[in-house]
Amino acid sequence: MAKPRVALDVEIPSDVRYIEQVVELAARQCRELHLPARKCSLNLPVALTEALSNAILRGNAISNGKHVRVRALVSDDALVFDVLDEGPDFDIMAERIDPTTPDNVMREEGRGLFLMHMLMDRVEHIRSRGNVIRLTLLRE
Amino acid sequence: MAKPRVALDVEIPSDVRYIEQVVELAARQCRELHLPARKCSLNLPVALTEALSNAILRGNAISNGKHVRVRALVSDDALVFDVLDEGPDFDIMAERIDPTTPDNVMREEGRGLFLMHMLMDRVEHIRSRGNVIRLTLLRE
Amino acid sequence: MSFSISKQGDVVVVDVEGQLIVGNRQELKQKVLDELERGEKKFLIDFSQTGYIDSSGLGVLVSLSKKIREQGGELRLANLNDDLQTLFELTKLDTLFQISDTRERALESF
Amino acid sequence: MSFSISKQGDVVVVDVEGQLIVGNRQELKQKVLDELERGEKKFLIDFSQTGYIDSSGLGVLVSLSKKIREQGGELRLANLNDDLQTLFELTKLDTLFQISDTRERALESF
Ligand SMILES: Nc1ncnc2c1ncn2[C@@H]1O[C@H](COP(=O)(O)OP(=O)(O)O)[C@@H](O)[C@H]1O
Ligand SMILES: Nc1ncnc2c1ncn2[C@@H]1O[C@H](COP(=O)(O)OP(=O)(O)O)[C@@H](O)[C@H]1O
Repeated sequence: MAKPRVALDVEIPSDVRYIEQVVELAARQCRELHLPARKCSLNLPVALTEALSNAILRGNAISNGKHVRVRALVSDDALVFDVLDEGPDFDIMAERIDPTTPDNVMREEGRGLFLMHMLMDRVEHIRSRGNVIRLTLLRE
Repeated sequence: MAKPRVALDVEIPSDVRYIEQVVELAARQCRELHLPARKCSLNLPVALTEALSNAILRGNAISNGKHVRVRALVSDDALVFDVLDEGPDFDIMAERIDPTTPDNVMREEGRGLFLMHMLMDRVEHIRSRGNVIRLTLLRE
Repeated sequence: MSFSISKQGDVVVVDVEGQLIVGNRQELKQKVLDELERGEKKFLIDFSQTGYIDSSGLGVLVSLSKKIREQGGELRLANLNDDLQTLFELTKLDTLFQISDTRERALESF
Repeated sequence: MSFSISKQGDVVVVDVEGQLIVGNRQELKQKVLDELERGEKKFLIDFSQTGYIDSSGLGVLVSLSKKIREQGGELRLANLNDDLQTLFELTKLDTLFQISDTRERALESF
């Protein structure tokens, strides 16, 4: 198997208004690698938007001077996006709720981690200098 | 004076279809730093598009696996964009023609370096591992 | 990425053009709340020109539906494409909202 | 970012929505050349919905104007905003093209 190669590497300020363009770059990458159309139009854009907004709003807490980085890695069987923030550790398992229960469905928040897990083939949390959320989309 | 800080750092494949989104990220940066509207809507988008397309088409010659990187540096008095390719050296002075002469105005190519110089406050070519085109926009 | 508001009979129709996401959801919220404050009661959000919606966009829809109901009004949605339909099903929000296939059917349903 | 083509009398009108740049200029070129091949002679490109144009976009306009003239046709431009007007002046392309303030005036000028 070939070594995974970096296909995209973007660092932006902690401001949610940059998200849409970064996601559009990633979606283009997804289309050019000929992943299924649905994964490029829905799964990736929504999951990556969630990871980016959590990194900006939760991880970096919108701090001036802190950055968020997205790196795409392409391998033979998958497209992997790492979203890096500069924030404190958190427990991705504990934070994830089920927003579909009758109690939760009326809540205005708490659907981000859930959607990432539903829309991606794999979601991992790696603790490094900050948090790394690794989103994996299989080519299949 | 404060140390210049990296405000944006984007690495893309050698494919011109990524240019527009990268330029939109840069233009957003320009607007958020409150540079004059005209510089953010015309000067920066056009000059950066020229530098990126030269980096992709001329520098990297659209090679698969080669990347182009854009880095924005913000200082007290300027916004600086470095566009890095992985291509061979070239002579930015010698390559620049005057596309406005009666002979040249009908040509279909050769307006890129000219527009960069007209639209930016400063254009520099630095030879590093590849070419670095440094575009400077004063805040004024 | 923009929201255009028009009036069809006594229904306020909002077209969401582009994405409804964390970067712009406040704008949609404010526009609808302004109309609600003006006394409007019937709202239709049309997604025929929408790309994708993130969790904060979905959150704004939930929030608006509550606020509109509190004022005795109604919020309906129309024209979810397959991608958006999937999102509403995954989150079970399809059980919370009245969703129509077309704008016409949504307008008739009030 | 898209190009829409319509016909007003015997003039082919092309609206450039978004940017005209290296990533999409071939699409504009091909659309206009297709119409030229079909025998159309009068062309108007309307920039009222255009953001910016890069050197390769300008190059395509020059190329099209030559090709249309070779077939005995004419290319006119309309609705350059201040930014675009500046670009045409910097490159002296304002001397090469016939440019009108409005679509109506451009249509009358043929
Ligand atoms: N990058 C992150 N850094 C720190 N905390 C995070 C991060 N991502 C998620 N969290 C935590 O997980 C919680 C749940 O996230 P999510 O499901 O996206 O819902 P929401 O962001 O709407 O609260 C957040 O409220 C936050 O406490
Ligand atoms: N990054 C680069 N790497 C190598 N050559 C370059 C680069 N940028 C510009 N050039 C050279 O300079 C020439 C003039 O560039 P430009 O003025 O942008 O016009 P055009 O790209 O339309 O030819 C190019 O044709 C190319 O030979």
